[in-house]
Amino acid sequence: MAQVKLTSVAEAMTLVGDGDVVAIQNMATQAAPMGLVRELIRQGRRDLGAVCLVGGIPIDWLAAAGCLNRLIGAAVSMEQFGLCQRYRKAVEAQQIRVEELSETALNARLGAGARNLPFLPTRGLIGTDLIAINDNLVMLDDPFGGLPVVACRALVPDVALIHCHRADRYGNVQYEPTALWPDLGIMPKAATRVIVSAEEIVHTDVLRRNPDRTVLPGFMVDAVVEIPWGAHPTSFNPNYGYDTGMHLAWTKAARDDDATAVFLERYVTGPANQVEYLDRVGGASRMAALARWEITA
Amino acid sequence: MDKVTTIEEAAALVPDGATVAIGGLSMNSAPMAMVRELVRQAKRDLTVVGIVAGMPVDWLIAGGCVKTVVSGLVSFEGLGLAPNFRAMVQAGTVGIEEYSEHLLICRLQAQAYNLPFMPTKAGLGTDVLALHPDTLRQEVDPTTGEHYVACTRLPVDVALVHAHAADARGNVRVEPKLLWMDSEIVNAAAVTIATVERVVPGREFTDAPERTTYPRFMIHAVVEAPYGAFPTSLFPNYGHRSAFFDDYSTAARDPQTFKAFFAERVTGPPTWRDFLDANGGAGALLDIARRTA
Amino acid sequence: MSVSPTAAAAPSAGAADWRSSPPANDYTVDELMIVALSECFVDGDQACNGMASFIPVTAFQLALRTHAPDLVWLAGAVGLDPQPDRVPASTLEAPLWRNSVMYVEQYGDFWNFALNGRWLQKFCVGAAQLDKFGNGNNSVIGAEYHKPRVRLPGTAGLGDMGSIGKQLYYWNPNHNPRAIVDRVDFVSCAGWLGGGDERRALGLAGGPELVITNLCVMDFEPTSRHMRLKSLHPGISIEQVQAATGFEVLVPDGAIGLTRVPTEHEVHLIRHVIDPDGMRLREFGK
Amino acid sequence: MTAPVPGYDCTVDELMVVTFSRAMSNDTLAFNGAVSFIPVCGYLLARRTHAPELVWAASSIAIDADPATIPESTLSDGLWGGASMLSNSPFDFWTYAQGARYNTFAFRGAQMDAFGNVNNTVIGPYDAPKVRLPGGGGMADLGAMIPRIFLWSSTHNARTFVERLDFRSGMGWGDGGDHRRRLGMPGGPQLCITNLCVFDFEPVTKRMRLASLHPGVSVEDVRANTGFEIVMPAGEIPVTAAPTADELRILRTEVDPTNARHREF
Repeated sequence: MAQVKLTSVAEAMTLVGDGDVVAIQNMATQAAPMGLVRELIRQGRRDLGAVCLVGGIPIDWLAAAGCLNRLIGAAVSMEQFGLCQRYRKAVEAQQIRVEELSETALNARLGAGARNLPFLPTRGLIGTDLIAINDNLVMLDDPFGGLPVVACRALVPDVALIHCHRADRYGNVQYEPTALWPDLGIMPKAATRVIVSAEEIVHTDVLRRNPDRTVLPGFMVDAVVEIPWGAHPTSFNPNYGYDTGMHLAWTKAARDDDATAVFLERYVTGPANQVEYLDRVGGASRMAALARWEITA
Repeated sequence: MDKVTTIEEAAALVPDGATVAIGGLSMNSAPMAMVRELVRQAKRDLTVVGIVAGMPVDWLIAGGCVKTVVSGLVSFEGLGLAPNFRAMVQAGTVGIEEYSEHLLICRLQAQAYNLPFMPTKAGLGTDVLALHPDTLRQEVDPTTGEHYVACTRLPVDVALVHAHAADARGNVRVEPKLLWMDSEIVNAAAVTIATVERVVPGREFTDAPERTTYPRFMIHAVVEAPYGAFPTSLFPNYGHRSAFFDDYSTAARDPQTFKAFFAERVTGPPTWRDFLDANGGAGALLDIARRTA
Repeated sequence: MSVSPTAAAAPSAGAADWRSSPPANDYTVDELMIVALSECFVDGDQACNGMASFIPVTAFQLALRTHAPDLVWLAGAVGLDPQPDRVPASTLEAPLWRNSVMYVEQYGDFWNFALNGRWLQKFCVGAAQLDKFGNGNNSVIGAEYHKPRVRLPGTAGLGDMGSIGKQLYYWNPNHNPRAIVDRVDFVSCAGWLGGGDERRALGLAGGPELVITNLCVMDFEPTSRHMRLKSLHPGISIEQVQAATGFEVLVPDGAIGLTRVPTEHEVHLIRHVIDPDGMRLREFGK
Repeated sequence: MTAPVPGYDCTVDELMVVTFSRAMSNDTLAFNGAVSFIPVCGYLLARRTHAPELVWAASSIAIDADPATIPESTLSDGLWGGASMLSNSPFDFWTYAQGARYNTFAFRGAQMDAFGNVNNTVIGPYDAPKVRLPGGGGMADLGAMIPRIFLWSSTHNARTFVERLDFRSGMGWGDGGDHRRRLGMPGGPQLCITNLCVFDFEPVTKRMRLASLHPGVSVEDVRANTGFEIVMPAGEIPVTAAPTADELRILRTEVDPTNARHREF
């Protein structure tokens, strides 16, 4: 058995330092560790590098709050809610530098980090402009004389942020039956530290009933915190859908600097805790609607 | 498209000379019913890939089916060495391409991912590398100076796996989830034959899609074979049959005794059910059942 | 605070018990080896076991019930923090993973954990042949690989674990000159290779730490990386070890210590709680 | 609402879906990415008409999904109903994609060129972009790996169809000719279906070639809205074939009753 990893969100996020590379679980409008991301912003971290497969609202909030100066990822978009505007502006103002990777290249860089290898190869990317802009991608001849590959340098994020359905206080992490995006499959294995928020902290015996659903062993996890509705306003299947109203309110506010500041104060830095946050975003009635996946506002 | 077929027809998908990869690990989850059928059909010159293998490889060798074994390990674990593997390799009758577990996994992954090679640090410093100048190369990363081993692709003609359930379209499920490395061989294989404990309605898959292990397009034939991993185990349904391993190893001390044993207990019974009856029948199945698992 | 439900669930597993328990009078050598191996695993370690590993599996559970309640154990490299009733007949099968917290997939999970370098840093190796520089052989006996005198099971995970930075702990219940040899016929498991800094020059971290046999405990001299006597089991002489070893045994200066004798509490745990069926004796051909 | 097609009993989105669907076959193994309503409708329609064995992994995750309606995101779990497998992305999906088990993918870019290469990364220089786009996601991989690539665009204009991409995020036929073959890549782009016309690719140069015009659209219309020179086929240019009543009924009532596909227009 492992050590107790259960702590408060404020304490957990002190594991992230200014300048760290932070891998953030996220898929456009899905499954982002928003409670952890809000706390990063509250604590005023600076010069962070974000790693994401497809980053959505967490990337835009971090960009809006001035926490990011670089991003490593395959795409940043809120899909049906459009581009992440604050992120986009910051990139266009050259405040955030983007290392754009393809998905196999991101998987390969993280996979090499996880496996302690200098690189992993992919046959993706070849023929695109992505290789020329990136020192971490190098064409490599096959020593056996076959086709060349793109060697993708190992990426070891300082921290990975993950949200899950349930965990025990030792940091064993369980997921409900749903799709597992690469974030969960590879990011935590590559990162130096792993911080997990869980909808619910349960007794270890609860996990022992379905050991096939445990996706991360406690020995890989450095801190675990309980944050119910911790992925809001992104969706967390099967518990709740993404919050259409919140995404639309953000995309509206993000057009204007003052409105952005007001929005961040009201929803991100203002609330003292998760209950206060949930009340500000619409309270019980909004939660009831999202639990029913009433997502087309 | 109905992929459910008989064990005889499925085995006919394996041509002489093929590279056949066998699922399971050591005493667990081996596709024994299908392996028995390959022996019965007297396949010849097979290259048999088993990452960590035991009884299935020994049956195929005893049946004269094998040209070369590609493996990290062949044994009966605590129940001893695999006798035919040992004898035939020592006699030079059967060839062995020995890899460490992860070197073999890397070769299979290179094939599955369509890459010329996969790198790993596994195997560095061992004598295994020198055995395979054509498939393993020790390289130095020019940026970091780190040593690694580049492993070439390992193409597999047919993968044989045993699982818990399949539907008629060929979706296959390992319960409660895949623990061993069968995916590595399925992904590297041109054709996969799955034997399963039960063929079930497709509804059982669509009701719990997160539990599907192989999608239908990866599976070419499905054969229903209850207790199809016997005498190896199938977690969580049943354990391995120690008595069979003991009888087998005892018989193998003498070639004539073994020949009779192999005919009577393994190849002779006409059907898989007859095989189970010849090897302890109901009592054996109750012995290995995990009724409270 | 650090509390382990595994330890809490074990009867009379309080810290005071194992520390204050007197040396046992009737211990056997299997128990002595288990206790010695158990001491190598401490809180903060992750341990996993492979096949036919009765001594390591018993040692891990002993450590969990005594000095290392926070030890993480991946039973059969599959079941995380299991609660087995007893040591079963196979160390690679389901009864060993009873009540696990997680089933770790070999595909996707296990090898990523093992290769990473931060987890599973210690690994127990049982090999048919072991040489003076801690290289292991589980492939062939005989000078020619393709014309072996004895074909052994094969390299399997040993060929990986020796190369990927693990600290290696060898156990061998049958210390004899054919098993502990000058040079292995085939390096299936990379130890200190040819000795000295040869292993480090290849960029390999970790390496052999200890060898625990039925006669003694040996470590490796830090410069030459030559196997060296560390402690003798009670009743065993240096001469007996030398006679059972295929090379000249390196003996440190000064008096050779005795391997610690199991306590009554440890013997009780091994015999009656962890392995009541005596599966560990299978490793001694019993 | 999307524009009615003159002389056909359908709108242009429906004509695009039906045209896409007819390019699918029983041996199609397909998946989809973000904002891919036309391909998703196309796969579902093909499966309900001439290609019942077609494999489609919704959002690249949910194999053989059969959603009652199409949600507002084609990457979301609302699309996964009825699936027989939820494949995980790193170990299942990328194995099937890299191993070319999946043979069909449809993508589009903010910019596309005559060889079917796409840009979804930046407008302007990479380091000082005029517009930062979402990023190519898996395009850079899938362009190199998938043998049957389909392109589509609901906004056929000269800003989208450009002579030169600002950034190549996804590989089509590359520089044309045998470029893909030289790089060891299978197949390549097959068709590009737009709101004005259908392009195929001239077999030698691999440049976009006008294959058919939608009713009411002239060659001049297409030329005026395309930033590169279009290869013209020999002989008369056909009109894009009309959907059948069955196809339209199935599309409207079974595949996409809530008109999610209109989000692309």
